[in-house]
Amino acid sequence: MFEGYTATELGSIFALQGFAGLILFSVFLLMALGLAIIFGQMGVINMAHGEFMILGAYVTYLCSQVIGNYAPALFGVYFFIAMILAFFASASLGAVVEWTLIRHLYKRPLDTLLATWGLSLILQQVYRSVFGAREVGVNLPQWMLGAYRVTDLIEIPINGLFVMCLTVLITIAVGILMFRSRWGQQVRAVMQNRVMAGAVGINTARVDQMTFAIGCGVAGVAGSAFTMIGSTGPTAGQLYIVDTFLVVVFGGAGSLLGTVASAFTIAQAQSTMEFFLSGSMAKVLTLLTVVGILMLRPQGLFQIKVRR
Amino acid sequence: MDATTSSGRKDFVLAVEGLTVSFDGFKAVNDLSFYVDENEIRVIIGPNGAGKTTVLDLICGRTKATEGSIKFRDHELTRMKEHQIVRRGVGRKFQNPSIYEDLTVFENLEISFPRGRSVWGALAFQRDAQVKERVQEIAEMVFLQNRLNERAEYLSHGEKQWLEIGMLLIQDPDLLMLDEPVAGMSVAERKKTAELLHRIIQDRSVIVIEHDMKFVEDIAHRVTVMHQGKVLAEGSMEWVKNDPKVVEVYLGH
Amino acid sequence: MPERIAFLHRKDVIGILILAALLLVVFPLTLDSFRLNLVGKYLTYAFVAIGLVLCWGKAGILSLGQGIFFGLGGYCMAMFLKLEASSPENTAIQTTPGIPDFMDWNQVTELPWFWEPFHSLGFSLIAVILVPVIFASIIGMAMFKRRVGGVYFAIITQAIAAILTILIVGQQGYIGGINGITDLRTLKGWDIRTDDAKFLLYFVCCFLLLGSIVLSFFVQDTKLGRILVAIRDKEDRVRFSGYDVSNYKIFVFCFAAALAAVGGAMFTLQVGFMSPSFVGIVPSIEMVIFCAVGGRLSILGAVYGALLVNFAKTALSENFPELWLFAMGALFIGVVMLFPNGLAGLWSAYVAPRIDQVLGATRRRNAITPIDPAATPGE
Amino acid sequence: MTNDTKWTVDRRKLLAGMAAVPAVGMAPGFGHAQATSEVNTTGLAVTDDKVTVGILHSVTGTMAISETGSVQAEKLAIDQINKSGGVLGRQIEYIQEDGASDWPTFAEKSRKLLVNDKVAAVFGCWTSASRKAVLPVFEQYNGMLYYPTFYEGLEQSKNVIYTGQEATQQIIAGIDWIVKEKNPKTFYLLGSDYIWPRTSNKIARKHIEKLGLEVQGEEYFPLEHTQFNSVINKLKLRKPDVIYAIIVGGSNVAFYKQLKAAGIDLSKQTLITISVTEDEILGIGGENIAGAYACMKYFQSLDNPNNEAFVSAFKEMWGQDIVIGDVTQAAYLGPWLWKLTVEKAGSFDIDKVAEASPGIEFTEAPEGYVRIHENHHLWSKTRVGKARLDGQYDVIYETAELMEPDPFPEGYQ
Repeated sequence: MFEGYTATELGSIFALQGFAGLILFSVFLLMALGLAIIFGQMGVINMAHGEFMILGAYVTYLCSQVIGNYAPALFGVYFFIAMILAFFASASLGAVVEWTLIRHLYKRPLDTLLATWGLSLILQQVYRSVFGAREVGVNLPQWMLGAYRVTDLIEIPINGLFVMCLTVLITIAVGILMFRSRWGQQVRAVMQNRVMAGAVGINTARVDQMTFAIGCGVAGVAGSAFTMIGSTGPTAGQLYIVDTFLVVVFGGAGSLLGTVASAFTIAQAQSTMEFFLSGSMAKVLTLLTVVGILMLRPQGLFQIKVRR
Repeated sequence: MDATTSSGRKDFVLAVEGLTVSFDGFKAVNDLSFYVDENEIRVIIGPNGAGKTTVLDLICGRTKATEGSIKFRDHELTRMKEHQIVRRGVGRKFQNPSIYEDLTVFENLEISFPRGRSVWGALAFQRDAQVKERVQEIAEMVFLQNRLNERAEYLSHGEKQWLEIGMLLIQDPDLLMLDEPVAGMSVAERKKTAELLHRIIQDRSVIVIEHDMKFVEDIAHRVTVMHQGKVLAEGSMEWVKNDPKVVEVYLGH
Repeated sequence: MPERIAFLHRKDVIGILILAALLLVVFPLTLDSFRLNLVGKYLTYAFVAIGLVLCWGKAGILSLGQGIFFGLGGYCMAMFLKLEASSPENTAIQTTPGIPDFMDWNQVTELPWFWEPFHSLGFSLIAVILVPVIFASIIGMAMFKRRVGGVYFAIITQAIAAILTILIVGQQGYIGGINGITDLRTLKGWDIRTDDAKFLLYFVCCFLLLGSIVLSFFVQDTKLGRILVAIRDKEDRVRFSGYDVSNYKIFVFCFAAALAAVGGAMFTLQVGFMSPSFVGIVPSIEMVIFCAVGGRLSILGAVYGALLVNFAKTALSENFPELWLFAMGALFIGVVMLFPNGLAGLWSAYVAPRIDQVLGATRRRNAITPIDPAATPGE
Repeated sequence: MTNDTKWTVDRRKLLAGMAAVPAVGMAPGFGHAQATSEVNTTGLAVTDDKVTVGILHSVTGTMAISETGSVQAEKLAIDQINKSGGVLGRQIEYIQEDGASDWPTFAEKSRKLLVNDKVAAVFGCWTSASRKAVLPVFEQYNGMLYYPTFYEGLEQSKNVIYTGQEATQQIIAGIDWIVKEKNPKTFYLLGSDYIWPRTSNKIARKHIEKLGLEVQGEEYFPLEHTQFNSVINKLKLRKPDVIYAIIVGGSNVAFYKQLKAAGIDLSKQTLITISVTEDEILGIGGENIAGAYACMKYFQSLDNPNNEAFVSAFKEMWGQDIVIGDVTQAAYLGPWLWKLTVEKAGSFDIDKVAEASPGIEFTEAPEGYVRIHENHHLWSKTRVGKARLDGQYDVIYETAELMEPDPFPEGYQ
């Protein structure tokens, strides 16, 4: 398919395609980070992850409406306010959910799957009742639209850049939180040995709640960022759930580095296949490859080999 | 079979040679070799983290060896699956009682009865007189004859340990591996267990991991002391007790 | 009545008889043909729920992909019926008469090779069971031999359901795409769309279901059934008792798949079409909830669960469509949080003791040890 | 709504016994109405002063997004008809059922409406899959379905009136126009992966190739696909003169947002779609799609008195912010066409309605004059709109003649 193009054209296309892969990688990673915390660290199968993301998206929508109407001067930067609010909205909802549902189910991971699926149905209907069944359009400030022109052919989407930067920031933040902070230490202590952690004076209930809330909050930020590239509707959250879980599982649960690597691998594979094949087949092939590899290597890409 | 492995003497029940396993570079068991004779009671002792349980895991196939060989009656075990190893005649008791809490004591023992182990065999399995007699016999041996119809979760800790020992006995293994069989038991239970073990270790080879030195002295034919994944000393209890390296390891901790 | 009839306990026999009376007498006498057909449709989900009791409840393997097998079974049946409905006379207006209409719309001019054997009813009926079972055993082999279990198994089956949906939707020229295989008319010349046919199919469905229930009770009562529970409890112990655990898991997964497939085939017959919307994630998870509501450990409970949830779904969505998702969501959460053993658990905790009280002391003694095979060795 | 329905059912039972009584004893207002026994010989839910119809759309599930507008339009039309005296002097009552975006549920509910409720007509369905699921039910129980969505064609039934356009009506006029206007040489076809986009693209490709032009590529994406960067790169590489996009649902939003972000400016790059109505633009955002061309039979901005009245009535009933897309307008036609047909036939009987349908004209249609064809589709004009920043379309072209519906187009398959 490359006959008849000049070398510069081809070079540009490869650059663009590489960039498309990177954007997809950022999207996957951003979706998966919250779940990597909740599922990877806590072992809770949160099927409502997508709905927490959509909550973030709706918060962003509300912000754009309110600021657009009452403080148009701030419209250029409203997105940052929206993301912060999205984090807190999703995190608070997460904390409530943890307190009412999840904390009773830590010993029954498969049951968290069912309960959170129920939760996702309820949230969907709440969104539908509050915001209507139709999709809502989130207005973006002008500077976020369009592309940054590098050469005649190479144009880099600004929202893609934005998502990438955001992903890098949040990944680093989560990494520091999990592996450098005292809190992260406590989280890992609780996950490895709840009784012991409690015995040495860690408030395990609080750690659980915080962990879940932060995971949900990160999902909310992801949802907020995705208003730039996707749709915001009551059922939009369900679109993400299979991909998200596959990214986390493929990376090896419990390993943040694994999640990063897996998001990268899946994104590059999908983006390359999409370029050479039709969209549907690319998707099927990517999923099949991931499932196939998981069958051969069930522990995922990165999993510390441990004594059982 | 290559030349090195065929050097193992045939009359050993178990020959472990050059066994190594590493977890991400950490060698939990490092170039370990030892041999167990027919009808020998071997006790493995050593400080925590010495790799004792890992050795049992390796023998019964729960952990795959990185290097080395384990031969049971001249059959290489390292490449076999757990159930194949069991069918060869190796039985393993875990440190914590590992029984089926949702089933009755009778059913626990019945499942361990070595017949109908394939899927179709299990479908066609009949609870005939032979099974019932054998279960009854074993239950008496492990002091549970009156509790056959109770769900196993209602047993005390010691009774659960006995039940698991009973589940092994009903398999009638040639090599029995016991991981701390008296840990967490009351004094009375401990005494009864010692009695039980004395009876069941007749006419089979046994490997026991135990911390209770009095108990070890009582039963061991030979003792292997492990430290940091290696054999530190081996011989009679008397012999290892006086080995300065052993004293150093135990007292140094 | 004796304590046991073959492998069935007295209370199971009574339970099955009550269910049979409900399905075969009460419903047909009280419901009109429309509602009866609906019940028939719900019962097809009960097949799936029974399979999940064995697979998930007993053996602890949660599959979020039962829709795959329901769908495969349904598609096999639908392919046969579609070929019969696409006789050259019926499809004379097409560019290529004699092939299913959707193929004609997609410029497929020749019947694809994998459709050919579905001209035969015998082959199709065998395929209804065999295709899903083979598929399940491939998944099972790949996963259980590699010891993939628990959460990972659930997520991977879910992903497979997603893949299969995309595939079916994408292959519209060959299997009808998103519309599915519709407009099925006759079975060997017998019009399945009439009220009489639906009435008869309802009974066929009931008998197959009752047969499946009895078969499941049989499996549950063999040593295999107890090994499944043992695997759920302590998988390693089973392995170290000399069993190849993966084979047992593959067996029960295939068994559940076969039941789901029969359900799917009966669905196709009673509803008159099959579409990829049964293969996906959402229906697969709903099927799990039918099982959970009924009680994941109770075969009969699963049937009532499937009936009840679907009755509720129909009733609520007829009257309060907006409330339906709330109710369904609350049901999921409620079942998990408040009564994890579902209806069956509530029954044995609250209702059954009352009944025994009323019936007197002799019965109560029996009720104290309800599942106790060793007490009554099968003489 | 529930109470209404219950009441109607009870009332119907009550009145059923009186149906044989001649119309003499009826309320004076309805004195001119024909006797129920004459206009309803097949036992439909028609009484001396009421006729019951069904509305069958998804209010829950993924399709609720799209189907909401249709429900609103149908309710508006029924309300207007009732205010203007009803059908054959009878007020229309409706029973609304939820298809829940689930095709078997559609089949189940349509059976309920036809068998239990004996409705005289059903306005409903949106996706092809739901229509395919209910079609055998309508044929078996002899019901009447008014189906509003533009769709792929390849179907024709005595029991369905298709008030939206079939594919050739929508596609051919649009391509002819763009070829004349922009003189393109190359096209790139995109679509969601299911029957309507695939069939439509097939027709488009045949037509493009007939005109001697080139189709550079044709690609499909899973429904609900959200990542389009790779295909956008392909578009950048191939530089087609026209992008022909039939992407549906939430995917649309992602596609246009990413297209815009990748620097493809729709004021320079010609893009024509047949799947984006004003409804979809709400989610996409006007700034992301402004400049694109859409080809369909109705736009909210259509400038004629019928449409002005329709839009203001619609807004009055459902809120000032609401937008109206092509399908919503087509759904609005359903009850009116049914009323006109029933009155022409002088009967509610399905057979008579089906027979009387061809030739029915609706002159007050918001889209302008429409007429039912022999094949139960509508003769209608096709229009091209250019998307504006505010989410509306400027209508820049309309066919001079009504387009003939041709659900089984020769030479396009």
